[in-house]
Amino acid sequence: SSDRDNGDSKGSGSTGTFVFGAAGDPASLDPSLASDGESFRITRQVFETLIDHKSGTSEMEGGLADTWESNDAGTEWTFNLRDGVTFHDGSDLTGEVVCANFDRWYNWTGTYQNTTLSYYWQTIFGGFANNENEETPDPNYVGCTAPDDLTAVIEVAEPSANYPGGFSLAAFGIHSGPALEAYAADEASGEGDAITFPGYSQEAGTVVGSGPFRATGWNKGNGEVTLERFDDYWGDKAGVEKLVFQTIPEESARRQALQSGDIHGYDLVAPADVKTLSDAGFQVPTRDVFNIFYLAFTQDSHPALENPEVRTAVAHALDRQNLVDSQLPEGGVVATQFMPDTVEGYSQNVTTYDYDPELAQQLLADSGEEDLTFTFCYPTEVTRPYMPSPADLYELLRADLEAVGITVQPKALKWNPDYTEVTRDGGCNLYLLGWTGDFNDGYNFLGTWFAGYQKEWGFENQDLFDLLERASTEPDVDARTALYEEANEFVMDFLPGVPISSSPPSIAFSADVNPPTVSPLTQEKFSEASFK
Amino acid sequence: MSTKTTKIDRLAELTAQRESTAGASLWTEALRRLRSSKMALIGGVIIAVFIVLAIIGPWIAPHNPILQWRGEVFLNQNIFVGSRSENWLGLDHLGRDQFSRMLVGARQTLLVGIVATLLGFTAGALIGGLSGAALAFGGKIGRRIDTVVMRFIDMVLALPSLLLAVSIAAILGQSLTTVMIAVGVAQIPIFARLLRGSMLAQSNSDYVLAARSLGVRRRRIVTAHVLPNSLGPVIVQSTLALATAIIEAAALSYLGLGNPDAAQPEWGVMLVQAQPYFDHAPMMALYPALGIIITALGFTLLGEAMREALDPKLRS
Amino acid sequence: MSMPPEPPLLSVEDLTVTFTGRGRTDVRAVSGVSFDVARGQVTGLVGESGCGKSVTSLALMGLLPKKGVTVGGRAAFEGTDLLGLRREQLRDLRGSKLAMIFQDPLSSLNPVIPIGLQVTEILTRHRGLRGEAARKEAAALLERVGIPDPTRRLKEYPHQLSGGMRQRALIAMAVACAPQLLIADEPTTALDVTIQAQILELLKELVDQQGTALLMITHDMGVVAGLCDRVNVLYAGKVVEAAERRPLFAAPTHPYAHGLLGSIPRLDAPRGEPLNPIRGSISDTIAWSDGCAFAPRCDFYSEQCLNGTPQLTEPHSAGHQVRCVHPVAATGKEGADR
Amino acid sequence: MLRLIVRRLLQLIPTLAGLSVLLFLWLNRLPGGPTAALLGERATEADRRQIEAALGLDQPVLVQYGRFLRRLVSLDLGTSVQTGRPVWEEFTTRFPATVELGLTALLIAVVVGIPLGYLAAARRGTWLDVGAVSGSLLGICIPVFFLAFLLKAVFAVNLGWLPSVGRQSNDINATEVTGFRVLDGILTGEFDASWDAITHLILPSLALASIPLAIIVRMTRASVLEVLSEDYVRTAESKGLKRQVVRARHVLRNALLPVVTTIGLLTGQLLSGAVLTESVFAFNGIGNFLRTAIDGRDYPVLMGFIMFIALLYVVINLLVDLAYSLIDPRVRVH
Amino acid sequence: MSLLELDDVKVHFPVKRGILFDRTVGHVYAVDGVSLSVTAGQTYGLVGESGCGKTTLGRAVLRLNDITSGSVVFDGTDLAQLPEEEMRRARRRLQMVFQDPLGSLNPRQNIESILAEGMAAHGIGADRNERRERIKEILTRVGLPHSALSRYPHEFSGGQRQRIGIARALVLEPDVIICDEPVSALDVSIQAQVINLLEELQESLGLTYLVIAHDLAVVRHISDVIGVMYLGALVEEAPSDALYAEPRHPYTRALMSAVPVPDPEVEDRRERILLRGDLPSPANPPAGCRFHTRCPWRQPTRCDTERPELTDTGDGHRVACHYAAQIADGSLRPTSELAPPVLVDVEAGPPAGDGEEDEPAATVPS
Ligand SMILES: Nc1ncnc2c1ncn2[C@@H]1O[C@H](COP(=O)(O)OP(=O)(O)OP(=O)(O)O)[C@@H](O)[C@H]1O
Ligand SMILES: Nc1ncnc2c1ncn2[C@@H]1O[C@H](COP(=O)(O)OP(=O)(O)OP(=O)(O)O)[C@@H](O)[C@H]1O
Ligand SMILES: [Mg+2]
Ligand SMILES: [Mg+2]
Repeated sequence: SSDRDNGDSKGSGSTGTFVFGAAGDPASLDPSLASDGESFRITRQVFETLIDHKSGTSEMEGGLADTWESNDAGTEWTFNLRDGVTFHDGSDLTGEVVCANFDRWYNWTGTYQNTTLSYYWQTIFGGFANNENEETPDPNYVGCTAPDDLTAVIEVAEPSANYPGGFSLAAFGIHSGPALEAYAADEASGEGDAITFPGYSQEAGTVVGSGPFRATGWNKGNGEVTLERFDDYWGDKAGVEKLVFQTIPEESARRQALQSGDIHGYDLVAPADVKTLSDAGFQVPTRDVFNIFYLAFTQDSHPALENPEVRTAVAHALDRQNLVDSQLPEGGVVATQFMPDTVEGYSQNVTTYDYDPELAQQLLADSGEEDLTFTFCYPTEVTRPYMPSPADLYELLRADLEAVGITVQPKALKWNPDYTEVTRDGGCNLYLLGWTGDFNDGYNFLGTWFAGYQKEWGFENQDLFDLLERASTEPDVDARTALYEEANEFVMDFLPGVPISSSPPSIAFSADVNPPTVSPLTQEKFSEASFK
Repeated sequence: MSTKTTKIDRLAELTAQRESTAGASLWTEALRRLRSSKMALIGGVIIAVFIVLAIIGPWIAPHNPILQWRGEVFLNQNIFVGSRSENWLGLDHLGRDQFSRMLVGARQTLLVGIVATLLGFTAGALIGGLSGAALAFGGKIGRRIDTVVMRFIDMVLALPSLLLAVSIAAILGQSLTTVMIAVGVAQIPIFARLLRGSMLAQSNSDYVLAARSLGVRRRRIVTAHVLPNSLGPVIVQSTLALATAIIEAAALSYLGLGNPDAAQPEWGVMLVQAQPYFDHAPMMALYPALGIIITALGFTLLGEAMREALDPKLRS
Repeated sequence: MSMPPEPPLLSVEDLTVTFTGRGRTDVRAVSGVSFDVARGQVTGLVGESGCGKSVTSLALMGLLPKKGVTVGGRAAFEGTDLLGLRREQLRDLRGSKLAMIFQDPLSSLNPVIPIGLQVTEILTRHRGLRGEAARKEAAALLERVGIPDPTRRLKEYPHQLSGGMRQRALIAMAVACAPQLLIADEPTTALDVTIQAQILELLKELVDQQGTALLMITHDMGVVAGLCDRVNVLYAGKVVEAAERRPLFAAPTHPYAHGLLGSIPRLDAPRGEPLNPIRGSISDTIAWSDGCAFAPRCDFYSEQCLNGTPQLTEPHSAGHQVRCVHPVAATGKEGADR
Repeated sequence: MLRLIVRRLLQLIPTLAGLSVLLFLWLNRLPGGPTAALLGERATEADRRQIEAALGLDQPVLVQYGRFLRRLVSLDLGTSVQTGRPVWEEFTTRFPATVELGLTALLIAVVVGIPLGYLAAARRGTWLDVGAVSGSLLGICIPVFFLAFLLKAVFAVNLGWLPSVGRQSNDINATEVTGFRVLDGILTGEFDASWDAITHLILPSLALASIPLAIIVRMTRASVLEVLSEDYVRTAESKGLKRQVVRARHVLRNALLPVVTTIGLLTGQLLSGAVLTESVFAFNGIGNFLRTAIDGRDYPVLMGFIMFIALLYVVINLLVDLAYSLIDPRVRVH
Repeated sequence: MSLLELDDVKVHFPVKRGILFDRTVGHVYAVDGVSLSVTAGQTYGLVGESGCGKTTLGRAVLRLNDITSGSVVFDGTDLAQLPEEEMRRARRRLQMVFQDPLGSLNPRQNIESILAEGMAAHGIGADRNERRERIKEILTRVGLPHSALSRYPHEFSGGQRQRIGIARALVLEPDVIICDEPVSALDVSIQAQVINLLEELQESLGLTYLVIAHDLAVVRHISDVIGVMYLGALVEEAPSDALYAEPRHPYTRALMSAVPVPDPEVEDRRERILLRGDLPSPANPPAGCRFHTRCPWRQPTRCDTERPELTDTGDGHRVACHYAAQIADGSLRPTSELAPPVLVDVEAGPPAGDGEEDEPAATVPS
């Protein structure tokens, strides 16, 4: 039996150590320098953002700011800060501290301006006070003022669909004032062969947030980050004394570690393990879906793909229901558009493409494109929340395509960097990819793909590009939602790719813990966790 | 007179048994010893079965190895349909016939082993042979050439072979060919060293000296005398290398560099794919695992038996 | 010469050794060898390569492998049958009462252990000497066999000694416990003539001084002529002729022994005469049970030679035994050269 | 002796120089290049150019190699592309794990392998011999990763006796001194930490030991068989020595000589195995890291680590040779 | 008329050692100045202890070893100066028979192929059949059945293998055959067969032999002239009978007295001259007379410092000893050190010497 046979000694009451199995090491303990999920999972427990999400949903709620509002133009965002928030170093949260954070990011120079270090800043706020590289976008951030101790006003140049959602991104967690000063002593460097993260981001001690946990240790030899409960936390105190994130790269190793009682939980459970684990008494709560998995066409890589009939035929050829039923965990659904139904802007009226191989064959025959051969890329050695086992999913889709007479040339590539690079450069006719939303706004999905010409899609469709541009700059939420619905319908008629499914990324916990509420954004708050 | 002849006949008869082995070359002798070895017998039978399967497997496979029985396998409910009458060994996680995949996989596995070993053997023997020949008969320049080549081989040897294979696979991208090349290249240094060492030993032997004193040309001494006599250990090694190749190919698959084409199932890939389902479908992993282990064992047994048979020290 | 008055030290009777390998036909390496070794005397065992000399000596020492070998017959050593002893009993005898020296002095010494330890270990085993006492005794032994500067040599390794010295060291070990029987299996074959002469001289010395009986195994008739008191000539695993040294060389009676002596180039013989070789080679043989194993190479054979194993007879003089139905007539020394 | 060491160390220089050229050329052939790893999923061409310029990858190969050499000589190995941390630091944090794992595996292989090989030879043809030989052949034929998986399934998951991942339990607050966990615990007196580290070592080192163990068993067996037929063993027997003395002093000692050499050569094998074992057991060592470095085109790490490994390999084999010459007087230098 | 003439031939093997690159740190003086001449149709025998350079000298004649200096004049041409390819062709007329009959035959070649090898190399015989005829002829000559053609070396007995070795040399119709210990690996009874065969062949084919052996009796039996080698140099050379009748060099005397004779009468009467110690290492030969460290007649100073030349003492008897004449006429007696029971004083070495001569060739680190 795989029940835990021990653990009581370390796990009872609120004093134990909660160990969570992570798939990789974090890149940085300073969230503003990170862009990967493993880092954010950790920093989210240590830092808080102005805007937070309601536990278990993608709905925004007050974070460090109780409330917030913007002017009508959507260019001035006022945050009314929570009273009584102290940082781990004992300093208080004030409007000035918030501004100091934003100004720090805005005034970054040198290596910090590299996308490796400031990806999210550049995505949400554009460039810097002094752009050192002509490719860096113009800054959209204008400035921050603190009219009083508990207010911060952030001004941006242009309205954008990124606001206010962007303020909830883990990358913009607020650091304590003294910590910011300490950072300055330790600069990032970028000469030589690679970019070196600044020293403070590589060890616990300097970074200071206001979250329920303090970062107290990063043992690289063990691949462990240790967090400890922050007893002066303004909200509900954490349920466990110590929280450890232990890196276990292999998926089956994580499962075995949970089964053998070495860890108390891990993320990205393979679909096949969900039932095994829950049958064995483990807790496998299901998240709401907030992602999309799709088959993309790179239209200018193959003339036939520019033919809408061919694209339609492919859509009809795919037995997406079978894929969802057989390969995805409970809660997976067939996708009708490039957006899960939880996102504002989801349309009920998109064109749908049922599984109909005869029709597909018919369409192919009609289009005059017979004996089609496509290169079909898929990644190996990777598990994404939307794509639990790429090779297997590929195998199912390939069988479908071949069933309607399309010849498939498989191309398996390592996820990083080969796959991302090759697909981005338009090196495949067909490929598999997906996206998990950062926050609940349609642009975070549609805008990512269809805001302009991209080699990975290989098409020019000015109407679509304009539509999204309009939606992006529309400050009114309802109007924006309507535009997204329109865009979704447009996209599904145009069919630049076939959305396949949304699947709930599974997370598993041992029986003896009260797990945190799972979040569709995969933003679990581990302060909610405790031992039974 | 006549009585004397009969006596001689009688003597000839009595001493005749000794002559019966006339015309047996060293290889024939080795083969005879091999035949009486139990290890060789077991290994040989395993390999024979494996080779037959590899050759006829794809034809006798009852199903297309990529044909999916849809609606039978539901990962999220741990449903794997067991052995139904048409699927003797059950289905895999995508609903494909496990038995057919094992049969077709035998061929792929053998192919990887043979081609990789052939590659390692050929390239290694070429490098080792040239180096050995240069050292033994090339005078001063030859010694230099040998030094350089062997330093090079030593450098490669200092790298863990799996890392070498992994990086070659990374350069070439994933395919069956890649696996074969990666595994084969990683074996080059061993073959090169072995052949060179063996040639060096042979080139100091008396019969090489004898050939030189006959005025035989150097090239012929190398090709007709030194080389054939040096091949024994290399051939033994190649049998063992076949086993290693099969296992290394499996390791590459494990590291995600195996042949991704499902139409060419290979036991290593199958094993790796099956591992996640081990808890509720252990057979899915056990079949390919046993396939690999038994086959590798077959080659290892034969190789070891050959080593013993060819070892002059153990000759009776 | 006549038989020694007292009972022999070692009396080998009908010793047979058969190798039985898996999947191979049995090899009868020694088939019924009988001979005696008298106290204080040198007994020779001569014969060509492969005739069973080494196997005989190993069988006496109990050094043949356990598996795949069948040993038959008796070897009474001071009244006890060596072949019937348990292994542990044999171990007690070996090195103390029975000792042996081998042909190749280099490979017979453990290359990674200093000479000193290799000598002292036998002293520890059989004479209970340890530490300094053992070392002193070992040095004295080395000194006695003619190794100069023995204390230094004790610390050296076999490869640091020359061939002659290695053989001396081996002899020192063999005589460490003043054995009653010393078996020397071709002790000089690997050595040069000048060194051989030294070693033979040393062995003679030891026999004279200690009263040790020496069983000298060799293929060199010259060595036999100079050293042995009694000689046994072996052919294909059987003694074909046994005699005191002088009678044997004066009148070799078995055609094989006769032929052997005729085929050796002699330093003192007049030059220019062709040698008289024996036909064929030692592998041209028939089983003793069918007849005389030497028959295929013999100039004198007849149908009678093939009527079963010929018996040992004493056709010319007492104590001169010959296993032949057509013994060569005694013609004196000249006859042997013909 | 000193001469030999100096000589061998000097011979290293051309080897390492050659290796650096080889590595450099070879790594340059890897497609993608380090930039791709640095860039996120949605970076632009411009981002790439920027990074390439920052890293100096837009310069000619020769210039890049020159720079690499200069840094190598000054022992500055650069920074890992994947983690942004200095290569040297990455190496030192991970090296102890691999050494600990490798040594334990080697220890198991030696401590079990030599007696087993010896017994198999001494009892040639018995069931023990047959068992040891076929067991060791089997050990070579089981893919390491599968064996590791099975070991975990049985001992960690089913029986719950041993931990399945990592180097130490998370609730152990061990003081770090050398990075070698077992040693640290002993040095600081935190014996429970040592013990905990040992329990974490057992399964991975068993998996890793499978092949070396098999090799050592067969090596020892063959070597003992050969020594048993040596003349000097016969001499020892003829001296009437006790059987134990003959075995220990005359047989085993000589039989171990070739085994010692093999142990040196096994280091390469161990590193190969470590690549697999470390990832299965989430053991944070260099094997695991190297593998991700290859995937991620982490040039600086690859260069630095592989140079170290090569150095290590050569040094270990040098040590083995020295050990050999200590045991075998014949190769001693006067 | 001398067919083969060696003049001051030296073969020194470099001893290499070094930190990074191998340096030559010394030499093994394997052959150190040997001059001799072999008359056509005769047999020249070369004896000496193991390691004294016999094999090296034999190989030097065929240039299987590099010759350090000196000349090897064969039929008017100096082989030492010949370019590689011409030397290869010259080997047709100079052949060799080796000590180890099995080791010198390629185990994977059958007899026909072994014997045809040299013919192919020198373009003898137009085609396979012609060669085979010739091979059969030779096989008959050396007393092997024609059925041997398709058999392999390991299927023959030692004596037969040596016959094959001889046949291999004979097919090329050489003028000179160098026999390096042709019988020492054979049993006594077989040895005689091979010796007889060699003699027969010489008679019928008019061959010239250079026979190398350590067995003085064998050498004396077949040679017309004998050279005695000690530590890389000839110490005495004389017609066979003369050498036996009157050995003039102390080493030859000792050697002669050490050879056992299969005759108890002789053995019992014999007076032995036992030498002390072993052959010194050729890497570090003693100064002066090379034999002085073991010589019972050694005289102070001169023997230790001055190397005696090989000088003719009449009747083609050449000796390299300062005191050969005195020893011969009995005016010089062996020094007391030799006094018979030899047990104690085995190690060589004058009191002044360092006694390193017993050092066997040390294993040189690679
Ligand atoms: N282990 C063995 N297995 C099978 N046959 C053996 C074995 N040892 C010896 N023989 C055979 O026994 C016979 C006698 O061998 P032995 O070694 O006694 O000969 P020998 O007279 O000592 O010869 P040599 O002079 O060469 O030492 C040979 O024919 C040999 O082939
Ligand atoms: N290739 C070589 N390199 C270095 N030294 C050598 C080489 N060949 C021979 N020698 C040395 O030269 C000396 C003479 O050797 P050689 O083989 O000529 O002696 P030999 O008289 O034939 O002895 P044996 O009777 O043992 O055959 C020996 O000390 C030997 O170690
Ligand atoms: Mg013998
Ligand atoms: Mg020689």
